[in-house]
Amino acid sequence: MSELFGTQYFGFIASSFGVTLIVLLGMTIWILMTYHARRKALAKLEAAGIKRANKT
Amino acid sequence: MKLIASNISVIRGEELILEDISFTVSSNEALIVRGANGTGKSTLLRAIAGLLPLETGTFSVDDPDNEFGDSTHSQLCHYLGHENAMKPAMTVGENLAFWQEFAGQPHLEIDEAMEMVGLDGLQDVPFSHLSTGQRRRISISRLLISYRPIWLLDEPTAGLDAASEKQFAKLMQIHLEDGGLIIAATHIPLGLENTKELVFGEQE
Amino acid sequence: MTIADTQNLPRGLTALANPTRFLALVRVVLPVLTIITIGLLAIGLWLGFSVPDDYQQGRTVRIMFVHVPSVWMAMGAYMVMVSGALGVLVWRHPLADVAARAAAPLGACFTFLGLATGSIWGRPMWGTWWVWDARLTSFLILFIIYLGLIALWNSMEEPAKSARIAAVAILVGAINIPIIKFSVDWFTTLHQPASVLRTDGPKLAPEFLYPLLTMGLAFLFLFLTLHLMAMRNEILRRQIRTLQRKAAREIRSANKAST
Amino acid sequence: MIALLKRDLKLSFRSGGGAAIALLFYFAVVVSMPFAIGPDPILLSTIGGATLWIGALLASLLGLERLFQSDAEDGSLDQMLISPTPLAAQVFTKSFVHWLVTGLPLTLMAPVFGLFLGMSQNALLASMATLAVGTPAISFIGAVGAAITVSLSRGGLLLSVLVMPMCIPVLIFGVGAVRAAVTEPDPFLPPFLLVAAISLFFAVIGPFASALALRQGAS
Repeated sequence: MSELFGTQYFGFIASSFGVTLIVLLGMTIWILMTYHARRKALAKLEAAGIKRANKT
Repeated sequence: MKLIASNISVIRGEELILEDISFTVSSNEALIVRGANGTGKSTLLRAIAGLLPLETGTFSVDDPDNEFGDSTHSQLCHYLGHENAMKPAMTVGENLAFWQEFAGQPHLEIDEAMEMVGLDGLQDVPFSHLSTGQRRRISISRLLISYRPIWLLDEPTAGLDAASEKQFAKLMQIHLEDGGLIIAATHIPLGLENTKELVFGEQE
Repeated sequence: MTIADTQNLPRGLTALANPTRFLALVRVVLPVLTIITIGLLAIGLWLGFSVPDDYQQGRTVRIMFVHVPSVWMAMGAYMVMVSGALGVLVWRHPLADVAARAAAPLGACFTFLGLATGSIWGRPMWGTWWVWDARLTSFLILFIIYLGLIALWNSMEEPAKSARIAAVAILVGAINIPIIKFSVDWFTTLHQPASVLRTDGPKLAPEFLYPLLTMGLAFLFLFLTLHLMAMRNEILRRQIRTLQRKAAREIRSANKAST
Repeated sequence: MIALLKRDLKLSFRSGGGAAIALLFYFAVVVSMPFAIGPDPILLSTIGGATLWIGALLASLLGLERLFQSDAEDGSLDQMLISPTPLAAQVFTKSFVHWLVTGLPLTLMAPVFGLFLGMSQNALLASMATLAVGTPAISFIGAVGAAITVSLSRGGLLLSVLVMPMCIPVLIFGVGAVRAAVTEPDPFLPPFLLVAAISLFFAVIGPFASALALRQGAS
């Protein structure tokens, strides 16, 4: 592992793994965020829905 | 000849609009489909015409003397929708000539059909110059220039004045007497004798 | 698409037809998949970095451990979309469109990754960031196809009708991919022969193969995990839509009743 | 079907028809190229074939959006779906009319526009031949895109994005053939025949795929 750093190729390896990390992590976080946002919206709707059902 | 619908249900978008509808319409008979907007009148007509896939149920044609060979029920239908299916840039005569040649089974002559709807002489007028009532009557005349036993009429009298309404009722009566059958979705009574009713939406 | 018309489905798939049962299944399977993915990624990376340098490419060969799996998953995602499209058109399976629609963004991301890592890998060898070689070019076109399909889904309102139209678009895209591949190969003759995907088996020395295959599996499980989560999101989106429409209708009927 | 052919032909030359506009657009694209790249004939002639082809591709895409849109709006599409003639045959006719109205005129005018780009005799003949054989493919592939986007609001933009990747092989072999006709060692025939093959392939696949898309969109 040690001889990896300091070579002129290090930049390329780091950047390619970096890009992969950023994109994959970004995708995962994006999916999780939409998941929670939609759970909240669904809960709000269902709560409101239930109230409306009783009213009419 | 009879058109038999057995437990038809249709989904449009995500909603189940028609559920387990069954009826039979035989020659010389008209079925009037009534009901509030959005209860599925147009959906039923489009389903019969074959424009909508059926979730369950089938349409079948009982043709004892095998008058129409093996053509499927939708090929025996004329469908008159809300739109007039005419090209504004072309003249009335060109539009009707196209539809007569395209649909096959020519019935009345174009001039004769236009006379029946009281618009004789407008052959060379571009369709865009006509009023809404005239456009509707021309699209009605399309039903006359090629023969189909089943007429599916969606709000047929929309945009027609009283005189044209009576005139159209006469045409429908002739079609029924010729052994045809009609399924019409409408609010206004069409003034036809031998009719059956199918009411949507109010039963529950 | 009601559940009624799925009785002609293969046994297993029918069980999945009902969204709520599918969501329950996802809740059980997701943690397991996540652990496997993280485990495989760890092993793959560790193996990848402990392997000696390639005599030709030196250290940059390690980029292959990320580039090749991304390329595999880019194609795998499209395969999932094609089977989703067939599921919609042939079996009218209610979740097929959800699967296809959820796979598209993932496929686009993996294709982008394939392009990015490919051009970074090429930089030291060919001296430029972008080279018009066969594989990179065909993946660039695949990327455009993905974006086109995603734009198509976004511009359509009703999931039920748009499902079948999108399915046709996916299949037409699938028919074109071999033609595009062939024309791009003709157009470019620069790229080194694909070292792993050769018909006579991988040309790579075995010690490179194990990390590569592990990383490949890791990416596969990553795709499966994210795909299930994306499908869950899509189902939630549709449930929200239905509730909103129901709420609107109730208000309409409430107004009518009160006027 | 013949009736459909005659009607659509008549319509294309009436007001609002696509014929003249596509040709004018093609002329604009080709003429603007020298202003962008400069009048140097050597440079222009090398990219002549490419300009003619990209112009033809864009001009064809222009006319495709309205292919089914106008029928959908005035209700003719419903009648087409009901009629006994198979929908795929009707789509074939409409795509053929689109080619007659846009693809063919572009091909015939290509040599004239080629003069602006300083192209040699061989290059002009080659581009005319490849365009004659390649533009049908664009019409047939484009018909699929038009059928898919007919029920969408801003279908036109999406049509180009969806159809562009599918047209790239035609572009590659088309321009490749033109370049091969000019540079001695490269054979002209293989890319030319490949373009023809793609056209024939999409002449069959296109109508069926479009018919399937139209039928799904109707409900």
